[in-house]
Amino acid sequence: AELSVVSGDTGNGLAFLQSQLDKFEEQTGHTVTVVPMPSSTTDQFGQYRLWLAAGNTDIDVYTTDVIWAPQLADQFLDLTEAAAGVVDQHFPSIIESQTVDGRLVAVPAFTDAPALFYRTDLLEKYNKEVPTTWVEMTATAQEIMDAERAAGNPDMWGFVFQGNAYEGLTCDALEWVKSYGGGQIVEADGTISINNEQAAKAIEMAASWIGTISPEGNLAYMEEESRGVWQLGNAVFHRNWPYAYSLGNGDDSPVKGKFDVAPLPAGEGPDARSAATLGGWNYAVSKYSQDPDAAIELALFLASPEVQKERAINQSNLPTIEALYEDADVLAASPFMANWKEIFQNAVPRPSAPTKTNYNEVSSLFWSAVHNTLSGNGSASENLELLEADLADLKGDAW
Amino acid sequence: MATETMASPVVSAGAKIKSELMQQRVRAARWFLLPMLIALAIVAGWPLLRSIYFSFTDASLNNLYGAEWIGFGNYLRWSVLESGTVRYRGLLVDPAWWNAVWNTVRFAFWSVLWETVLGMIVALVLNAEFRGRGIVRAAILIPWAIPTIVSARMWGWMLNDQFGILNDLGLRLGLLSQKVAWTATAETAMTAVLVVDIWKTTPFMALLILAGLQMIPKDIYEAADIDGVHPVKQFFKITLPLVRPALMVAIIFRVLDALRIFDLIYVLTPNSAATKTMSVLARENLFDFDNFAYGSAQSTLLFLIIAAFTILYIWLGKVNFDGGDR
Amino acid sequence: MASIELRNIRKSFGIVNVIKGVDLEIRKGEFMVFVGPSGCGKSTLLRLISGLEDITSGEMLFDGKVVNALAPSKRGIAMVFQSYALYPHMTVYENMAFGLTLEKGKDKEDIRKRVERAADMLQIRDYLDRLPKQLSGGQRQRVAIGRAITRDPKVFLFDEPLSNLDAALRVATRIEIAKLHEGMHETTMVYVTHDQVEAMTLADRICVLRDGLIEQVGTPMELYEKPDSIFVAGFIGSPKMNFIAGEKAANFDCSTLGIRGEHLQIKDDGIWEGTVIHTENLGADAYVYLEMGAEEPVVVRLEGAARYKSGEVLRVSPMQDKVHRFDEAGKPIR
Amino acid sequence: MASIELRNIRKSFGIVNVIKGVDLEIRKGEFMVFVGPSGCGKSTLLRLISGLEDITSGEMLFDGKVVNALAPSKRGIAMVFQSYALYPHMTVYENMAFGLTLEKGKDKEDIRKRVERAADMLQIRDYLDRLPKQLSGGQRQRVAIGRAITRDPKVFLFDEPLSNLDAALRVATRIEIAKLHEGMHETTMVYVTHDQVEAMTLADRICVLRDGLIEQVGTPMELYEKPDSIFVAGFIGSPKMNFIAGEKAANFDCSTLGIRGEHLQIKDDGIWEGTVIHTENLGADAYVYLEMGAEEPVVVRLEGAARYKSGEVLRVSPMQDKVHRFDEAGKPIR
Amino acid sequence: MTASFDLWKLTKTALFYLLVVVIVVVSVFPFYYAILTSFKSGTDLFRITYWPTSFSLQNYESVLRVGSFPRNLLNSVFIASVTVLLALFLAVTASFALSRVRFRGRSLLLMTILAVSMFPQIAVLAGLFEVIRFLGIYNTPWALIFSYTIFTLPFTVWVLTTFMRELPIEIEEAAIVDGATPWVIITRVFMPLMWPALVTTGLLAFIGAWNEFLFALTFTSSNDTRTVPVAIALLSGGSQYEIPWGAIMAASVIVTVPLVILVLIFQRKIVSGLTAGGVKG
Ligand SMILES: Nc1ncnc2c1ncn2[C@@H]1O[C@H](COP(=O)(O)OP(=O)(O)OP(=O)(O)O)[C@@H](O)[C@H]1O
Ligand SMILES: Nc1ncnc2c1ncn2[C@@H]1O[C@H](COP(=O)(O)OP(=O)(O)OP(=O)(O)O)[C@@H](O)[C@H]1O
Ligand SMILES: [Mg+2]
Ligand SMILES: [Mg+2]
Repeated sequence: AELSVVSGDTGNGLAFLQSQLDKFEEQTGHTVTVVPMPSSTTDQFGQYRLWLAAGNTDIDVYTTDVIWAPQLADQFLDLTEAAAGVVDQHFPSIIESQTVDGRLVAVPAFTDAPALFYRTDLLEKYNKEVPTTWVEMTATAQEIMDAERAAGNPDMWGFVFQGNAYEGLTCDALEWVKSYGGGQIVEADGTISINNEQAAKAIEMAASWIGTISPEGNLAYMEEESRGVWQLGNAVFHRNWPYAYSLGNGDDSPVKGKFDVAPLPAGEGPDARSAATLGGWNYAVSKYSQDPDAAIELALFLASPEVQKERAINQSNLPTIEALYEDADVLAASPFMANWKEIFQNAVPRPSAPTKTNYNEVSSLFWSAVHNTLSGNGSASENLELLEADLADLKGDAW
Repeated sequence: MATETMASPVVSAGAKIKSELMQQRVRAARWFLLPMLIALAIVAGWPLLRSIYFSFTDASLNNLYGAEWIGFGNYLRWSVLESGTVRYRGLLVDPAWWNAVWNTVRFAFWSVLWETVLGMIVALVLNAEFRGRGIVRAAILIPWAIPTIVSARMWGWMLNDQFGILNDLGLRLGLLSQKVAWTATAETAMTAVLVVDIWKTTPFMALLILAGLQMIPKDIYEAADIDGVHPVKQFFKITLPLVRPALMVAIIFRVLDALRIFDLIYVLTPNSAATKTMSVLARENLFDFDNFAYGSAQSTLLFLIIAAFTILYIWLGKVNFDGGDR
Repeated sequence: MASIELRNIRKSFGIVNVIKGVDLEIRKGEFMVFVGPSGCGKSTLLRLISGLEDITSGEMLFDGKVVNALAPSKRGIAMVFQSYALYPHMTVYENMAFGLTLEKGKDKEDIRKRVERAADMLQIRDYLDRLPKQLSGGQRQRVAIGRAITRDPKVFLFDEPLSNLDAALRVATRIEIAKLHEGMHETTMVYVTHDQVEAMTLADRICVLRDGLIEQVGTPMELYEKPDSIFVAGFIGSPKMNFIAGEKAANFDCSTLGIRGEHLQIKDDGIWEGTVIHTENLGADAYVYLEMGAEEPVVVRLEGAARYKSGEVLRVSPMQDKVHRFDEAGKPIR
Repeated sequence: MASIELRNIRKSFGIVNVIKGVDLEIRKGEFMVFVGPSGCGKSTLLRLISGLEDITSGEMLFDGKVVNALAPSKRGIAMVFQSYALYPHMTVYENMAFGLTLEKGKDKEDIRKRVERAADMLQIRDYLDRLPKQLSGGQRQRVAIGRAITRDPKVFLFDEPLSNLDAALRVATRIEIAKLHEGMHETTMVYVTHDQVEAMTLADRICVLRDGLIEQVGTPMELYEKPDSIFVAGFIGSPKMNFIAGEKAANFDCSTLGIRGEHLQIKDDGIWEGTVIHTENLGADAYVYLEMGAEEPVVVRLEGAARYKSGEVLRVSPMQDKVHRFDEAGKPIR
Repeated sequence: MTASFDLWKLTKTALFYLLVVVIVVVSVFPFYYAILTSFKSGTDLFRITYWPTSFSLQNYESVLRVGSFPRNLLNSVFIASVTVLLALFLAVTASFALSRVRFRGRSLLLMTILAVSMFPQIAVLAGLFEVIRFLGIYNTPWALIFSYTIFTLPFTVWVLTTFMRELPIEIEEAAIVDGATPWVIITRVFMPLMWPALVTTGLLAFIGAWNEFLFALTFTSSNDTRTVPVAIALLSGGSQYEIPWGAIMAASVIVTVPLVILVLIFQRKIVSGLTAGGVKG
């Protein structure tokens, strides 16, 4: 059959995908074309929605972000049966995040979780430990920043993260809130939990960074901007996804060999822990596919251990199959993955499964509330209270 | 609407036979208009009606065809709480919407104002005779020629607080005392968007105004020179009134565009409440949130608001639709 | 070759009546000139004949056939516009050939011959490859006439073709047109002008229009010698006829006395007295303007040069048989 | 009131020399008319005086002061353009008042009076509220003149102000301008025309230009009676002077013989013979065009009406003392 | 020629050229910076420089070699050109009717056309998508050509109507007497006279179509049918979050250059007084 898979994969990723598809074609005799999409996830999501709404038969398999499958669940085929044999190999939390009302709407391809990047050279120079709590990090960052500035680098900052009002801020803020034991905005059972003291505390803490250890401009940073500051050597700490690791070690990078990663710091309080937002990508099959069986075959192939292993080796993508973290080949190619296993174990899913089609709006309300607090429009507790009311409105009787 | 009384022979034509010439012209006019109208009906009319229809339903993108008619519910609905207080919901009482309206209007006003002023200056410069005019004319179009998504990103890059060249330039020239996060802070976000938009669309204005300037006879400037009219006054008393028709059309289209502004803001400051415009909000509801009907209602209202503005503008500006002959 | 008949033609633009009921017959091969003051409807009438404007009521006949609804291009007319109306982007040749190329089945060679013949006739052969903007006004107007000629029309319409030309060219082109008419005496020509000299020199018959109505139709000499009204009398002839009202006219048993400048003689026993207010020497003749208590100064035309000073008092007499007498309604008393 | 002196003025547009060295003095209060064929540089010269065009070399003096670099508005001039140059978006009143409203401390009432006076003078009072596009060409040009008048200038510049007026109006306006000049005899007037009648009737002195150079300067009668060249002789006077070369001229001991139409008499014993090719009756006089073997037909001007038919053969004689003789260089033999 | 005059004149000229320079610098600077950036790679991108420091064509190479960028360029050229030709064709004929023929409801029609351009593109996206699939032109250049008329047509119609009104009526009448039909009048008499307006609007419409992103993204689904802006958005770094600035800038430079050349070619037409000489004056 002729299949097409739409993918927001980027440069090398696309080439990799193509190489795997070649294999698939060889194995099965199907032909597969890739429909590439811009890397902007909002663009992709909007397109998918439109295509699916219009019953576009041209696309068989979609590459979906972890948070999308629940929102598009109605338009995707249930893969539960088809994947019955392989589901067990994956991290259960990931499978859970792709399961809506008992239907498995997408199979995971790889996962993603952020880490705290820190400058080994600077910590060494000032004789500091890798911080394990936000408070420690703040203090260390402040101290090193001040010292470095005094030493003649006026552009030095303590910590950069993703502060723009967008999905990335939801990720960052979820980590703060969760690390302070403030829940995960909407709990798995659908209760709105965000308006609590710990959450407020976490966000207040982040707000205190702006203008002190983080630049004002951080409020507009997405991944690349923060990486820019970091990679120029102008930040002590940096929160980002694994991609920044290999880039930071690029040949022309000023921070090459001068940094390492650690789990994100923990908060303070009763349920304090380190938390990392769960990212990652999956494959879903359109219910408008004209050859659903072949399409499912393709999706499962792309999620298979073989492909995941190749992916881990070639692309440094984190596998969703636990076994692969012990695979010698994988660890030989990407030794840092060992670090990430720990990070990944602390991963928190965004509340897309419980909020279903409303997730994007929930997320938007959340990041707006956080962004407002960070920019000094109202205190965290005020904003969270409003947020709770808005979420309650949105929820109505049920999500 | 500025419908002029049409003192045309055709109006009084009832009694007499139309001449072959007039018939031929009217017939030709019909055939000339037909393809355009068909094209517009398909490309705009149908989708537009669909959107308006959806705004009265509870459609979502997951359930486009099973949508149910809910009347004005997306615009305004109310429920009486147990306590007896009436609770209004819907677009008309949505603060986010009105914030977007305000942002859009603010944006449209300032951008079009500046584009008109700067476009006029540029057009006047281009209208003068000087060496290298062609090169300048081409140079001026560059901003317009760069795809919006690219220029928005480019400016985002240049406006970046840490490695943006504009902050660096500002600091070097002593215009800034510290690096400013232009797109990040609510106070400057709108300014940043305006700067980029003005930079980008002034060439459009300039070119249309230039085309208008070229139609002004040169000799009346000589008459004005002799009358001792100062060049500045010449501009206001002569040039301006005479390019008005061209200017009005240019402004109309710019205003319409500005009121629908989408991609620039979507790329530059996608989620800042200080710059979120009606289109951006509508897109959010249509495609990001599961509120297709609500988004359609926003689009429809946006359409109505723009229409109201246009009619007001045409009415206030006394734009002449007619004036052709026969 | 066509005769044109206008039967109670009216034309209004919206509520403004511009042509208010015109009856006129233009004979085959005749050179008819419409004159009248600005805004009287000359151009409009011409455009009604051309078919460019719709007739509001009345009938227009070409060779006895009603053409009210016929398209201009089918009336066998050609038109020369005051503003040349050349196609700026076409060469002279293309301008002249344009109409022909639109007719189907025209032979290219044939077109070329016709254009060249017309170009020769008007001495614009050298300019055939030029664009209009590379020509002087006179040349442009000749091209416009040439364009009309190549169409070989039955009816030739001119709307003030000379008014943008300088004096010398105007005279020269006027003679061209007169020759043209002699050469194409089968072709009916209708010519609009406000210059009475053109009217006098070119016309077989002149039609004087006033405010949308015909004031008088006749040969130039008829109009000059026997004007049907003060209006015509004042319009035809240069300098303008002097009109004297009041007591002086009463002496001649009329309400207004009309007397042309060339029919006034300065002599010591002149019956009227006037003060010189201005003298114009044109070389061959001279005009003396006398203040005589009339509304306007009275003009006396003299042969040769006049050497009167302003303020000088002169006596003049009209030549007895050259006096025009008008009643209170402005009609002539004969 | 200003005298104007031009000292070896030259003007080139790019590489094209248009004015090739003009020396001229225009006296205070004088009415100077520039005439010459189209393209000879009349308008350019006027524009140099006005300051609208930069002088390439030479000196321009107003009242003895060099004004080469002075802005037009500071020269105390007013100008009427060939192409009206009215402000299309202003009413007639505004057009006329515009220059005045710019001067500070002008009383509104005063402005209104001045505009109305000018409007009355030019019979455009009824149109004061109209826009130029609602006026006919003639009316527009009168507005342009009115606009200049209201400025009350020291130097009044006209560029063919009458060329768009109809005959009657042209005469009337010509007289208005003449009166204007008499009424404002402190005001220097420079007037460009290619109509020699205007030149003859209006000018104190005429400056004949040819191809960027002055051909002759003098009073109208000087030019009419003693032209300095064939060119001037041919240019001044209407109808154009007849030029006869060859044997007939040789009989008069010259290379070219110039004789005006009014100086030719038709008589049976005329020394020359010619065939009538065309006759024009203007009412008071008539022109007879004779084919006489010369390059162009010879025009004979007669009083009254002429009743000759085309093809008729006539004999004519020049009046002996009215003959102009020119040598081969085109200079007069006196 | 007094000294003071020369000085003043000199200052004026100097100020004028200063203004020209400012205008040019402001318009071109971001583009210049884009060119500068396009020669950089890696961490260099984050460093502010005013002059070229390194010169590497690597970005251009990768843009032109990787993927189907040349093909996308061709698509864009084709789509934008056809869009402009179509829009101009429809608009010229329509504006003739709207500016030169009197008929009832003319201003209403103009208003309607204007109304079309009032609707946000976002809002017609879904409906348009249906129409395009219904017509069976999804994922072909025609889908874009067709959908672009929504913003090019109202604009060109309006502008051309304004301009056509200004053309002298006598020329049209001369053509009528010559036996020209409205079609002939438009094509052989008016079009040549409207060069400035045609080129100006054509250029603006061309750029509009050239730069359009949303429709191009939505109505095409393969690399071979996509246009340049989408292709630029598709340019990506090694991973999801990485933005390949160098490549994007290189691509932008590549897509802007043809437009600049286009402008240079047509700039004489943009300013041309062709009407001179046809009618008096
Ligand atoms: N299209 C039109 N709409 C309204 N009124 C018009 C139109 N055309 C002409 N008129 C009016 O009709 C009258 C006669 O105009 P017309 O052009 O026939 O005059 P004319 O005798 O040719 O004058 P002129 O000698 O100035 O050319 C004028 O008052 C003019 O304003
Ligand atoms: N701006 C200009 N650039 C180039 N050449 C010019 C310019 N203005 C005038 N000329 C040329 O200078 C010459 C004289 O022009 P000018 O307008 O002075 O003639 P004119 O005597 O006024 O003619 P007309 O009687 O036709 O008005 C002409 O050949 C004309 O082509
Ligand atoms: Mg007329
Ligand atoms: Mg001139």
